[in-house]
Amino acid sequence: MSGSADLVTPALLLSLGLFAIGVVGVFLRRNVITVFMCVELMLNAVNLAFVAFSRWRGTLDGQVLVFFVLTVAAAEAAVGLAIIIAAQRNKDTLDLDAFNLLKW
Amino acid sequence: MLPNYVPILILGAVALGFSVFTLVLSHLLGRPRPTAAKSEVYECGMPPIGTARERFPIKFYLVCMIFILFDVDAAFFYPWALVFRELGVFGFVEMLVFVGLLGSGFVYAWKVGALDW
Amino acid sequence: MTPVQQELLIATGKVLVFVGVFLGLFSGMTYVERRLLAFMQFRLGPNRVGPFGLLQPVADGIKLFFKEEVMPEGANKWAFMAAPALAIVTAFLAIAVVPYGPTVHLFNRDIPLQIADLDVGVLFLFAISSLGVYGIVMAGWAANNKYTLLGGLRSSAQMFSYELSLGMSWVGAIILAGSFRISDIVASQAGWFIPNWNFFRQAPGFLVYLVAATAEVNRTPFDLPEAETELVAGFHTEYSSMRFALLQMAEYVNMMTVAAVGTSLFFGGWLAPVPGLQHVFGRDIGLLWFLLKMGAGLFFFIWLRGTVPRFRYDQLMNFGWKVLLPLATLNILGTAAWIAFSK
Amino acid sequence: MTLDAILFYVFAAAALGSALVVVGQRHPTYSAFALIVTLCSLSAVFGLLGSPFIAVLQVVVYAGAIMVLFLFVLMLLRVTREERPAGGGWALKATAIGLGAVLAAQVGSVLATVARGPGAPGFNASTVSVARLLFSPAYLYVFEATSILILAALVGAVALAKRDL
Repeated sequence: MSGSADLVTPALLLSLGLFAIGVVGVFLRRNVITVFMCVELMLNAVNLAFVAFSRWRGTLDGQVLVFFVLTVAAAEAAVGLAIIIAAQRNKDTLDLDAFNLLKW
Repeated sequence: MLPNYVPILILGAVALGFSVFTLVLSHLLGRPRPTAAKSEVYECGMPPIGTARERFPIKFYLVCMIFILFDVDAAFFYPWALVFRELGVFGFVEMLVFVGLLGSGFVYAWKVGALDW
Repeated sequence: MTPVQQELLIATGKVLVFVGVFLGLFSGMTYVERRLLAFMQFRLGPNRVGPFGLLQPVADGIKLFFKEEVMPEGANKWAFMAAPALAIVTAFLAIAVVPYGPTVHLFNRDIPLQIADLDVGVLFLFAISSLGVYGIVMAGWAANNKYTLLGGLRSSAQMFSYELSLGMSWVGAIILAGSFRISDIVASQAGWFIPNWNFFRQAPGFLVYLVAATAEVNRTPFDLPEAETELVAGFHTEYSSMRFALLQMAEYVNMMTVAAVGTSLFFGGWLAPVPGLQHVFGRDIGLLWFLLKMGAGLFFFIWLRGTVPRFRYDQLMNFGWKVLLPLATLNILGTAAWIAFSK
Repeated sequence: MTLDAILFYVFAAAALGSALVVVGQRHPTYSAFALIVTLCSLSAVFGLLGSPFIAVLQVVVYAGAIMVLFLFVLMLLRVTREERPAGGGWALKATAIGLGAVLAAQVGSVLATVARGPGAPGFNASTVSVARLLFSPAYLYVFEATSILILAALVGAVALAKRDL
């Protein structure tokens, strides 16, 4: 895996593309869980940017940061989905428009 | 020199090819002739009741969630074990604090009954 | 041919040989398992097809190929068909990182008996085993059947509960070897088998591995997912023909991988138990040692199936979380403390 | 083109394609399956960028754990297709895509000003070097803070789900 080919710029473009797709998904989709998955997609795009920069700079800090992003993502998924389940039990729907109150 | 991940790609391709080949061959040889009774969902001979797209106990979900969090914990164990000989006592104490904090969460989950079935 | 093409050719050849060997072992295993189980239960087992029933696997294979495929009503077709393929691909990917023997000299080249000696070796195994859940979840969910759904759910919950302990049971061995490469872990166990094998140095770790691995491959006494007394056949209730066979094959390949990995991580892999026995007539017989140890592991699985009754599901989950996981963690910390303070 | 580059583009295309399926699909379960494909392709991309450790970790944590939880929740809540057309009327949809494009353009312009030049030559992050940095004193507090984060998530999630036990 020597770095003869320059893959940094394509990787950043890919990261950008995934991020944009994630953003559009967050805007367009109605299901909370799908929106959540789009957020995960954006997180992954960021991870990719970290890895690409890590390769460009030749340092490893980017990779260590990915480690922590993964941890945050795991914590976020656990709590977020717990909230979604609790909310679904109250509202009996997963439509985002139904969750428009801070308190119920 | 070939990159060392290439054999794994080949292995994946071979395994995939094998499974697709087998499935297609058996599809061609087996000649499916579905009838209403045959393609009915199997419920020990009884007429099926409702659909299988049922809700299931939240237990499964809860355990899965705890699994995720401890999976991250395991993911941290790996690199730590790799360089442990260099870290020595410092690394041991570092991980002890980490595990201690997580362990208190584990004890909480245990006491609350999240681990009971 | 350019050197790269040569290497590509060799890698492909090696992959084909390994896949072939594992498929052969799979069919042999189905026969041996049925025969041994029968003997343990004072029966004869399959003995009609060919001498001693040796051709039984062939007959089974042919029969399964000609069986009709049934697609249950209301099933998610693509997921239903993809699940067996997924299961088999993840099962086969896991065999890549295990070193099966010493480097052999063939066609004027040194060929290691390992598909890929990855820098991330053990972690790769962990990753692949965590992907193995999908085949079963998909199979259970896609068939639109309550038994399969329950079986798939149970199975996946069981698999990831024990996967955690499985992944942690290796960490002690990693600490001792200071490397993820399985070949390095094997090398760290060189010498006399007492006390160099991780089986002795990592006894609690091995115990955790044994239990977790048995649960991970859904073998008795942890075969809850396909508990026929309550769930018909669990996640593969609706499967027939080769789709069923592929799911079964994935299970057996997983079992063999587990035996191979256990051999490498805890029993010195292809190294002889006594240094003098590594070479016989000047030839390295590491592969034989490996097969011997792996065979013993596989026999153990069959023996277990003939001996131990099935757990109840709540016992299984409680055991995994409340006994095995703390034990695995304590083993890691204990090993670390031993290394850190004995210096 | 080297083999690395070819494979990179193959997996990048797979990641982009499956990401589009994630967003375009009405049925959340299929979205989840597509996202698993995205994550695995991204893992391959990470590997090709010379970070095998992160690549494997991506599969362990994301594809192997987080997505299982997503699938479980989708099954648990008996999710069906979204019934209403996505995002209301076409005006709203256009706004959404427009806003997405603006955000993407912003990020892109930042990336374009920063990233220039080829990757560091011969860069290949061995697992040992990543592990060494991760457990160096520089990241000590972050590492310990992570455990507090996991602890908080654990307690929070258990407490949220507990009332249904």
